[in-house]
Amino acid sequence: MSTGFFTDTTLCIGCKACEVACKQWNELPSDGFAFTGMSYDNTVHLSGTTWRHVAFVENVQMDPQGLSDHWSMMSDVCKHCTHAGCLEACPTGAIIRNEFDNVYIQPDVCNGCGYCVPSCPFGVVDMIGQVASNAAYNVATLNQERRERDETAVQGRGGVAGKCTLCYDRQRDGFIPACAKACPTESIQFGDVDELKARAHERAQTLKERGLDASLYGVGWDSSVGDLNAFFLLTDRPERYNLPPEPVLPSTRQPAGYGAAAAAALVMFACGLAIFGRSPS
Amino acid sequence: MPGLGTSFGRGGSTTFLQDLQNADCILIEGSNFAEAHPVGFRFVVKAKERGATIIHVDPRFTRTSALADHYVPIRSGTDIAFLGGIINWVLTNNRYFREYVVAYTNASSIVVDTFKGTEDLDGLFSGFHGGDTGLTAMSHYGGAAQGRDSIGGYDTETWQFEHDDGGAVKRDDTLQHPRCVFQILRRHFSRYTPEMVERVCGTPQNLFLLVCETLAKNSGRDRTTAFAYAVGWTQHTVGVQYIRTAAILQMLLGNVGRPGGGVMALRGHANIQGATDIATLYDLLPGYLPMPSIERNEQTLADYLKINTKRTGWWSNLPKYVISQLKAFYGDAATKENDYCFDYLPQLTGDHSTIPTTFAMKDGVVKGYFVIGQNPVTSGQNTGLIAASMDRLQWFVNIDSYENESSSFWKREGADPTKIGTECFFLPAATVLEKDGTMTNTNRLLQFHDKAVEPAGESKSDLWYLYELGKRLKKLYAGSTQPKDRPILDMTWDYEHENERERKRGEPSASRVMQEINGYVVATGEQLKDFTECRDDGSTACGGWIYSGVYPDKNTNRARSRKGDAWTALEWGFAWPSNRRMLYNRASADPDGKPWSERKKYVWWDEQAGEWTGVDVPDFAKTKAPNTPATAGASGMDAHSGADPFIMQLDGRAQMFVAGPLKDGPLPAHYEPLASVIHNQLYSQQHNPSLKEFRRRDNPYNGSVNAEYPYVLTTYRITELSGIFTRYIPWLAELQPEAFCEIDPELAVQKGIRNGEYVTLTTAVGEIEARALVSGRMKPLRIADGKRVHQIGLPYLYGNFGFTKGDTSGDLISLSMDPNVSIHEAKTFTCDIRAGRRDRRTGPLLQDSPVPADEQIPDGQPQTHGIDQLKTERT
Amino acid sequence: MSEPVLPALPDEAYAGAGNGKVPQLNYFNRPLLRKLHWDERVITYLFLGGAMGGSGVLAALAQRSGNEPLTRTSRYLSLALAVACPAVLVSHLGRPERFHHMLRIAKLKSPMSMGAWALVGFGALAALNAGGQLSRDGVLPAWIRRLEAPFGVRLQGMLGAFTTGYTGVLLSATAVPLWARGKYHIPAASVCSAIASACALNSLALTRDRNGGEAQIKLERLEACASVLELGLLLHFRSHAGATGKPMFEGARGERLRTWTIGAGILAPLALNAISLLTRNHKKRPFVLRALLGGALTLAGGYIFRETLIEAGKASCEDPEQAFYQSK
Amino acid sequence: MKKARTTIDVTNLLTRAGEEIAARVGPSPNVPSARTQSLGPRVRHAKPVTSVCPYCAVGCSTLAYVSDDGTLLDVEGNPDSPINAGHLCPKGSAIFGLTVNQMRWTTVKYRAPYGTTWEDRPLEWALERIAHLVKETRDKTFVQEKDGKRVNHTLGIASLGGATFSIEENYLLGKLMHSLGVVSIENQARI
Repeated sequence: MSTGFFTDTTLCIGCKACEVACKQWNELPSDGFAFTGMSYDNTVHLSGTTWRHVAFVENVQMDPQGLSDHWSMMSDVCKHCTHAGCLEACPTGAIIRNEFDNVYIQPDVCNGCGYCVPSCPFGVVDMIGQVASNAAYNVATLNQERRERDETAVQGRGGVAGKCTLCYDRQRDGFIPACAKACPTESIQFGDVDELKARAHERAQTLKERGLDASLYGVGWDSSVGDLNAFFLLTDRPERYNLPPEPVLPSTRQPAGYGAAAAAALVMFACGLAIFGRSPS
Repeated sequence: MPGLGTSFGRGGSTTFLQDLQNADCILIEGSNFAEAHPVGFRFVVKAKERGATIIHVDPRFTRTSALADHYVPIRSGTDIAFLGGIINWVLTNNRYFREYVVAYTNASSIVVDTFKGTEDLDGLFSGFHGGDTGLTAMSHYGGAAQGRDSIGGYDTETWQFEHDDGGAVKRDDTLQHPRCVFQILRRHFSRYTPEMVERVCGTPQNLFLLVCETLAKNSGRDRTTAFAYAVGWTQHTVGVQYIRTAAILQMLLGNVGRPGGGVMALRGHANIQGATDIATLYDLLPGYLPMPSIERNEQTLADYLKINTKRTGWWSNLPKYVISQLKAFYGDAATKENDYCFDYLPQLTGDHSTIPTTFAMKDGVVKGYFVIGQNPVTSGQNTGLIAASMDRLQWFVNIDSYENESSSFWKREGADPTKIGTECFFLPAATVLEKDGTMTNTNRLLQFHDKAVEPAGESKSDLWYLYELGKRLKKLYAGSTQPKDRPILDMTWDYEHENERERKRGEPSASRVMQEINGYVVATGEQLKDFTECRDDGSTACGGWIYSGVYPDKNTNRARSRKGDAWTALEWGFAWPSNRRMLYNRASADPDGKPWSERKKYVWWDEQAGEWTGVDVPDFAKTKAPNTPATAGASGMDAHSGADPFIMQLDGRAQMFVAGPLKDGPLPAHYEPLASVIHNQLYSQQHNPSLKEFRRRDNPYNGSVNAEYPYVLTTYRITELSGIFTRYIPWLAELQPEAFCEIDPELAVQKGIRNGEYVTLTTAVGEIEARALVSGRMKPLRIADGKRVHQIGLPYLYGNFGFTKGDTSGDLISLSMDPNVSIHEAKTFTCDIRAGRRDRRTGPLLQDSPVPADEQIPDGQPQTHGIDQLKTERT
Repeated sequence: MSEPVLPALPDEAYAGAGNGKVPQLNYFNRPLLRKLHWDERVITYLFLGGAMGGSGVLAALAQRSGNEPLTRTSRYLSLALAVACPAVLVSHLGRPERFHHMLRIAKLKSPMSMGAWALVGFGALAALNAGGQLSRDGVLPAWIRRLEAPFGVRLQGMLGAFTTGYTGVLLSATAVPLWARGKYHIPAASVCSAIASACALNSLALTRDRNGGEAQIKLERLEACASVLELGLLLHFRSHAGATGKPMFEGARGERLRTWTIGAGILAPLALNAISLLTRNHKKRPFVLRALLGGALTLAGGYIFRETLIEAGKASCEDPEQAFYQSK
Repeated sequence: MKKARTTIDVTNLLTRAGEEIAARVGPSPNVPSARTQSLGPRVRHAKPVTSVCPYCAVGCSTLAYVSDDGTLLDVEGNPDSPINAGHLCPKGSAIFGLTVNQMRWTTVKYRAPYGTTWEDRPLEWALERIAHLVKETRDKTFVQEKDGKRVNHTLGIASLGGATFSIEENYLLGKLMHSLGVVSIENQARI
């Protein structure tokens, strides 16, 4: 069966429990302490060591009645695409599709070539910096020994690619992923993707009836990445949440690329043959 | 909690979190529910999914507002005007639940003819003499005393009901009598019109009326509305009256004691409720028994019982609880002959709450200070003063898990340690995972937590330290013959742990402590099944009667029971009293004992079985039939009929009009906060006349309507942080890395403030800096005479230790107190703001300056605010 | 009571707080894609790898035309570069000790995986052929010569051709808007630039060889063809890429590309070699200085081309709008 | 026989090799590592201990997973709880970091009057010193009578307790302080 997330932004209270629960379970360091002034969002973006990120989208008028005000929050995560750019790009086979149909980076295999980073059309995958060299306060709560023993996602000194594992290790024993478990309002729901999709369509319908402009992102859409195992219910344009409205699977450009290269190479050969000619002997 | 206590009888949330999902409408006011109690908020979301309407009334558009159906802006500090406006609307449009009001509240009770209200006295109630405030200790947590003495500058003689010869209160069930509470209410709130609400609160009328209509529409036989509040309502100089106003409104709408209704009090910390139930508050003994005080002349046990025992209602049982408690404290030493060691208890001589204590410390009265799991130097107010006061201590003991601003107050910016003579100790504390213990949640639910791991390093549980200290003191005093030392020597102190290993570590047994709180039969040592088994002859010992029943026998700790279900979950933990989840639930049935409606059935009278039944433990005598008449002239519970649900009260009814013991009036009236931007639009009395002040040079006030401080400032917590612990956890610190304040764009432009840059906030007490978060979520309001009010939001959670840093809002707040519970006013005051950072503190602050003897008040006692002369001011 | 009318506020008042009044295309105008962490080591590899592949191609051509001097230099250079390139690649890995994981699998869909295997194959053949050359030059025993086969040289040539092109495919098969846009141009241009660099490098190596003159002149001609084609591709890419091409063709980076890659790397050598290109005299050996200068300029241009490609790619990641609406 | 076995082995070997290669070569081979194959939650063999969240008063029930050697591995919500049904807020989700944290102080510290630093001291010494200070201050400041009325109290000592302080701790503190005659006993509950 394939498992995934249905993230319903209309239930999100922006508490960021998902971010913390994820870091706690996966033993991830903090990314540092910088005030951004971007509403309540100081995480800004998913990173190699931040696998859930809550976006805060303010739609507030200077209207004292506040009737038209919206402040929508959305917990972003790896989309676990049906056709994953990162997975196709990975030269070591570190990134695999596991038995739950999730896209998983094997931290013990990845050698940090970094090719998956530009290959993700959602800007999810990122390199994990040199964790050991981080200031101690970023890792105050982490267990150095476990990292050295390569028992954690951020192994030893890091230097590998990182992203949401959909708590592969937990799923193995039937535990649900940390973020979905923590989420107080069940804005993040985990389960069998088909069931989730059914639930999502139903939900979107009810919200439409309540006059909300609700749409599903990553379900039954025309995109080369296919449906997303982690999909979203949005009430605003995807761009407002920093989601690409029409993601493209990078590998779809390979035929063109190889073709052009071959053509150029042939031309070069031809010139070469013409110029150098065949040896008299 | 006197707000709830005086109105309904007990100082606890009337309902429980899970039940919010049954509400048809939830009004969240004075609380940022989603941010401060995210997991509790899931029941609000559930209710919303079931079609309930969620209303959030708040100065800021918060994450709670984001999920609410209606966000209603309000000027902070004006909730009484807002709720009073709704009360007025409900009364004038006859939208109240008449049967409920007549049967279950004291709306029909007739008040003595000498009573005069704010309508007659322009903001005062009859009996004001402006005298000294006297004690806070007026059993205000719904407790016992009949407050008829001079309190808070008021003489409450005239706040009484007329009684018939049988001693019962005179009533007029037609609610027509001009002096019945209902008519008094009408007159009292008549000037709280929608126009007035807009003038005072800045809430647009159409929004206000929308709220009124929604509440009324969702109350009655078949529908219920719940209110949820938190410290946004309590931390005011009229805090108690905020809650009173909400209580009165809920009585009128008939929502108390019914599913999906009630008043949900959201406590800020894990065991706030527990710490008031088993009080570590100067004026209370465990179980809401008042501390003896010389001001009420409670010199002997007899005096004490005479003053505090009520003739009718549940509090008629008080002697049993007091004597059982003394037996628990002093064991065999407590005998009938020596008044059960009553005179071992110290006597109160004034207000010894934390703020007066701070001044006493500053003036050198307090020499030694224990601070346990608390950080007054950031979470207090006028924190500069608190730190300066600690400079003058001889010794200071801090028990905590992390270095914090209080433990290291001598390291603070601008202070010179070599001039601070305090001897300081830091004892490492075990965290919640490293010790056994019980905590009482916001809806009175006791839950036991098991020790999971050994304490780190040398850390010990707080219980260990207290137990150890007690043992050592007993040793030190051993052999003393002085009477003053008897209490220590006679105090029972035997909590040896059952477990061998723990005993070796010297760890006391939390279970045995809880067993003592639950109570036992002295002779046999058997546990009490319930507080009904308490006796006043010394045959039972009971440390805290309200918790009795949690440990019915030595092997059952009901706080550990873990069988859950989706609603009342009676087998999950133990809720006081007697595992009742919803208080006053008798009111969920009509006077005849039938559910008000099928949809809202909860507890009802089962004719066949001849007992009360339902989904919860009835908060009523199980077999007392609804048609049982009240026995005239009877005492105790017999004075109540089978249709009187509020068993703690004298007359068994919810109190719209409180005949004492509140110190600022039997009814709520709107007064402006101590630091406000406008004059009181309702009365010429600007402030609560009974509020307590400390007029000293080290505690200056912004002053009312002072042009120097033109902006309203409110403080709050954000989801990601909660004081010192969280500031040390990288996962949380990175989510809110620096102190910030929220500013509306208009003000930002006026002041040349750019989003994300530093600003400096100033008040009379001090200045702090924070990052600016400019957002349209902060809305400038238009109030009286078109005046424009800008409100600034400031999270209070920051300090100099930990990973997320920043100045504490406490540096801005002058100390003042509500007259009833001595709580400070941190939720609304005024300030000025400018772009840029503050100067580094080098020299001493004004708080450090010693106060000349003539300015000092003995033992740090406060003064009553008194009558304002605004008539002359306003022209 | 009518609502208070609010003064119009300058946009900065809403900075940070996303306000309905200030239309924000996306999320606080933050980039959608993650920052590329590829540094000069990757650029160097792209450059050297191209030269290596080109040398392989030249080795095959030389073999076919029986041009002794070129055969020698091209084989030796191929081997030298086949050693250098993996070293550079490994050094840029986050976990260099795990470089061999590249050979855990062979993934047809991953240009990098294909490239890795091509590199291995090329290296092996380069060693073989260089070995043969060494034994022919009397450095190694004669029996080694038997290991080399004409087929081997041709295969090395083909793998070489692949390595000149796959890097371009590798780049264009990503979400980086600029690279995606150049899915035809970048791979083709990479091939040309690689051949040009290889010609320049071999020609430089031949300046010391007394009999290298003819080869040098032929190399100049091949280089000229490659350069002209590359120039055409770049110009067309510029017009084709439009706004997406900004990071590459505009500003300082565009300036750099014009001066070095086009000016110094393509036009200058063409001008320098113009005479000999136009005269049909094959025997006449070019002036050493001219050969050195032309070669150096071509190589510099080639390096700057790769550098611009990577750096512009990074910049292109920063632009959310481009990332949202990238071409299919 | 012997021969046969070897041949079997050889074919077996070859087929195995074949399979290996087939698995590792293709459009997008999917080869899990040994670690991945044996992957599982670190709490697989741990003992869950029920606890309560120490932050707000909602009273979320938590499960603390402890390994056999008594180390804390993980803390998460208790799914059986009627209150939180396994959910937790960010603070609750970080309880682990509250207990396991390099910044935590786990030794007894002492700062002498006019001192500029904390220094470690033995627990025994500190407790003895504190007990003496309490007695000394109490004896100095104890008042038996005020304006002819018995008061039996001392204003010389005050205590302030936090709100994560358990009920048992509140009870003992109250009992002890009242017996000492201390009246300035306060708690976060008021603050």
